[in-house]
Amino acid sequence: MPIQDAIGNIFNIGYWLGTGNLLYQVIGIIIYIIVVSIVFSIFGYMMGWLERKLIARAQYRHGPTYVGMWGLLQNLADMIKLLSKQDVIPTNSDRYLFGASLPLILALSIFIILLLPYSPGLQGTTLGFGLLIVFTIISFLPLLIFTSGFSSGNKFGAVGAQRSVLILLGYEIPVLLVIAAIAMFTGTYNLNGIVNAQQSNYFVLIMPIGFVIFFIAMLAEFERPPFDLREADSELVAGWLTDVSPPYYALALFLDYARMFLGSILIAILFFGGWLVPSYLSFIPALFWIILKAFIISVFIIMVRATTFRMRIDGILRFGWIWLVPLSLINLIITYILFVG
Amino acid sequence: MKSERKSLLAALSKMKSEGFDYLVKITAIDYVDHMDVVYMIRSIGDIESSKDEIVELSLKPTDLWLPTVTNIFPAADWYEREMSEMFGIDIKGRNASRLLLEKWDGTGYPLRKSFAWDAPYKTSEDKK
Amino acid sequence: MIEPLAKTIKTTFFDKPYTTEFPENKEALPDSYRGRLRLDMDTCISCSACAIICPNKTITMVSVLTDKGDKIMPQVGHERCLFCALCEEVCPPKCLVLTKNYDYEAYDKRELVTRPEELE
Amino acid sequence: MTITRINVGPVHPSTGGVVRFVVDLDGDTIVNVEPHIGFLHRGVEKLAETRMYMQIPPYTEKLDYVAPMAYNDAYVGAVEAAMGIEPSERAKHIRTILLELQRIASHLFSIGLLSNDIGQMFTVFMWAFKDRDMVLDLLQEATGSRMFYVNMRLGGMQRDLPPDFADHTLDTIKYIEKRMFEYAKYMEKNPVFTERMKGVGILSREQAKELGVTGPVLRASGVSYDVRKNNPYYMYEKYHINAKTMQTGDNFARYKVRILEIQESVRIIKLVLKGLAGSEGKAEGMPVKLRSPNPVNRISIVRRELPRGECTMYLVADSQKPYRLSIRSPSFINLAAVSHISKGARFADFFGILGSLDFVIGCVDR
Repeated sequence: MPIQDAIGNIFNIGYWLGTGNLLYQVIGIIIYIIVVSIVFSIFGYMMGWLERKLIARAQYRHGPTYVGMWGLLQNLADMIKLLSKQDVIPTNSDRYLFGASLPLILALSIFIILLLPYSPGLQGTTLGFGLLIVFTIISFLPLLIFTSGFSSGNKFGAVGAQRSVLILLGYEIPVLLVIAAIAMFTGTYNLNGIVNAQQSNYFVLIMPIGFVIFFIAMLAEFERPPFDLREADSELVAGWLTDVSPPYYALALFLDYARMFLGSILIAILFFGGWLVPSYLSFIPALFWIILKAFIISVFIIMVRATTFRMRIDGILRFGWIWLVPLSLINLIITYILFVG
Repeated sequence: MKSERKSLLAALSKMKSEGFDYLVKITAIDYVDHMDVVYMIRSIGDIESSKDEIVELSLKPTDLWLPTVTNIFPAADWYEREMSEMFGIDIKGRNASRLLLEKWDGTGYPLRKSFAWDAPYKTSEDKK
Repeated sequence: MIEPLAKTIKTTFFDKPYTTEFPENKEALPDSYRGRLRLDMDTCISCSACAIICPNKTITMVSVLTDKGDKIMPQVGHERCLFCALCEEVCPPKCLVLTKNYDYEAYDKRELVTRPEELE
Repeated sequence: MTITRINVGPVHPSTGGVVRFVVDLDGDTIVNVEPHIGFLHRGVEKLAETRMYMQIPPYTEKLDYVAPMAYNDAYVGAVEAAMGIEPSERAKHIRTILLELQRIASHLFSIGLLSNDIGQMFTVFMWAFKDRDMVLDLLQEATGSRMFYVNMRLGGMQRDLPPDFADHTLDTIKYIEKRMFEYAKYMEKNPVFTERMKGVGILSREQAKELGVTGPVLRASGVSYDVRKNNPYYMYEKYHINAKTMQTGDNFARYKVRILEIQESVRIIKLVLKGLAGSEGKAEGMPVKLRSPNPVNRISIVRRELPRGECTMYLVADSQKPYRLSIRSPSFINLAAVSHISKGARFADFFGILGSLDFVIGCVDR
């Protein structure tokens, strides 16, 4: 497929110039990061709009209407407002830790973006153990949230930060067990390889229990409702963001939506075959399909947010350890017996 | 039902043992020459009937104190605190140090008739 | 969990919004609606009943020069009006009425103090 | 054991007004809660001593800004008792209908806020507000004002109901009856909701009586006391109300009692609407004048069941002004119980408890 090939190598300057020079590869990756980050920001932004609009509709409201067509620019206006406000650093805070946490989260999120494949060849860097790195980073983010909340010197922030780490304790193991099952089934940690292993069957059909566990655990990892305890707006005012100044708050809000889209893409890659579709649909470029799948998953996540109530921290841990950990073990064993062993 | 300060606790305990175990409200009325304190109590029976009873007593303006009834009716806690802040009736025998309503800059007891309610309000900053 | 989720999805994609988009669409108000006050200066008999009954001392009587000479008429401080319509009820010639007009705004609350001439 | 002291309020999303709680936590468990009230103290009892009788309703109804008409009625009822005026049959019918509509609106508000307090993204909140809005539309149609209806007059109403009010009311309450089943299904089928509500913030029957809580909070603890039933007034004398009780006394019971009470209100409104057409007498009461009639009773005590609980108005009458107006506000005493209820609960459940107690700060501080 020449089109796919061209899309895959669109940032590989060496490919176009006919040389394989390392310098050109590095420049290509940098351009790739910038372009993909911008595209990703647009999608993260769209997620923010979509969530406002859909939740408004779930509540018999109109949602944003006035700024731009269908209120598309409302979030941009809010963003500008937030960015134009004063940046205050509370005196009680550990100023360097506090200031550095949120930008670090942004940087790490971009790093995840770099590792994910979007269509054949369209990937920042191909690593044999990409899946492991992605989940290492995802598990690291709550620690940064913890430093941010704890160093803010606010009690609500500290409580939110502690809860964030507690959730990590409950939900890290099920996630790792599910991806272990996937890796065992495919025999690789390469994300490309995982997608290509779903040519005949999506993994959602092969391990439905694993999908449900992974979906719930992803909600917890990205702290979407019902696991949004670190923010818990009706209890902790804004949780770990209570003392964060408006510009950083804008960044945190944006990261929330971007991470939701990231999680959706990850679910699409691991369980819904990424860009793979039945052959009679493949005349549309692969990039479209992965984004469509991620979009549908995001809409579902938003619907979950509109429906559910917030769980309590002990309830979350009980649910994680009593249900998700044994179930993910069962999932691992079943996968081994049925498909591998 | 009329009562006196001396026999108040005994009267209320007796009422409570007769089934009047629900305190509705404690309030005071300043009649300038004396101050009335009203205890409204109620018996909520198991059969769906209820009786209301009022225990009144009057205090001299020079001698404003009452024993606490929180041992008999725990619900009396906030009413007594409110009454002591609003009327200046000293409630003896209770260990609440904090004001119920937040501290304010003025002086006097607002619900007494002698309180100058229409005097221009001054904040602590004005006084400085 | 499935049933509430289905209900949310149904509401989101199939039910119409209930809210009205304000400046373009306004809801129909009943005739008895209480909004900004209006004064008919020709029939006002300067009796001050409205100023006496007003619980918030919103209405003050100010002197106005009319065709029939100097008269006192109500001046309304809309910034602290409770819209209780007691003034409307006590007014003997029913010249002070509450209208359906509710959208008025000012940068300074002093601008909302309305002279009798402006009460219309 | 280290105690963390967290300051909730005066400005906090879930306290429902300006009130401050100092919460002492041992880990995640509440050791002690100290409520600080008085941020919204407006001295209505003192103001009432300086105003004429019919100037006071605009103030009393601002005590409880969620259910203003109920307070309005309690005050006007006290003045009527002081002056020995009895409202006409038709006025009683109208008052009963409007008060029950107000109760529906207030309970919807409370259910919506509760769902928000235990962490929903405003969905049930907005649904409840939409339905409440339909009820407020009815009240606006009847009184001319959306929120603060100064529509009670001595011996009747400010004006009669508009002609097609009965039909509109019937449509709306039928819709609300349907919605109540939807709400109950939507919330109780949600495992997170039941986990957060059941067995949390338990107030036993004996404690409830001792602490003097009132209204739905009292009935959720299994004490069957409702002023509308035990001391009936207006049309409750004719159409008997069932006091809805739950036995468990937890957050869930307090929420459920409100749902059941809305259904009960719908039933009563239907009954009263049938009787409205044939009711005798003039709906309009005495119009407000600069002089009111002189009271015949020096002291009058009037009990009314407000949406939040029982209100007792203790009115000492003077010739043109009240000499003393003492208000027993339901929110005040329900809030006083908060430190007992929330002892031993989780910090996250504290807000659920606050939501289920359903206090209005205006009513607490007076």
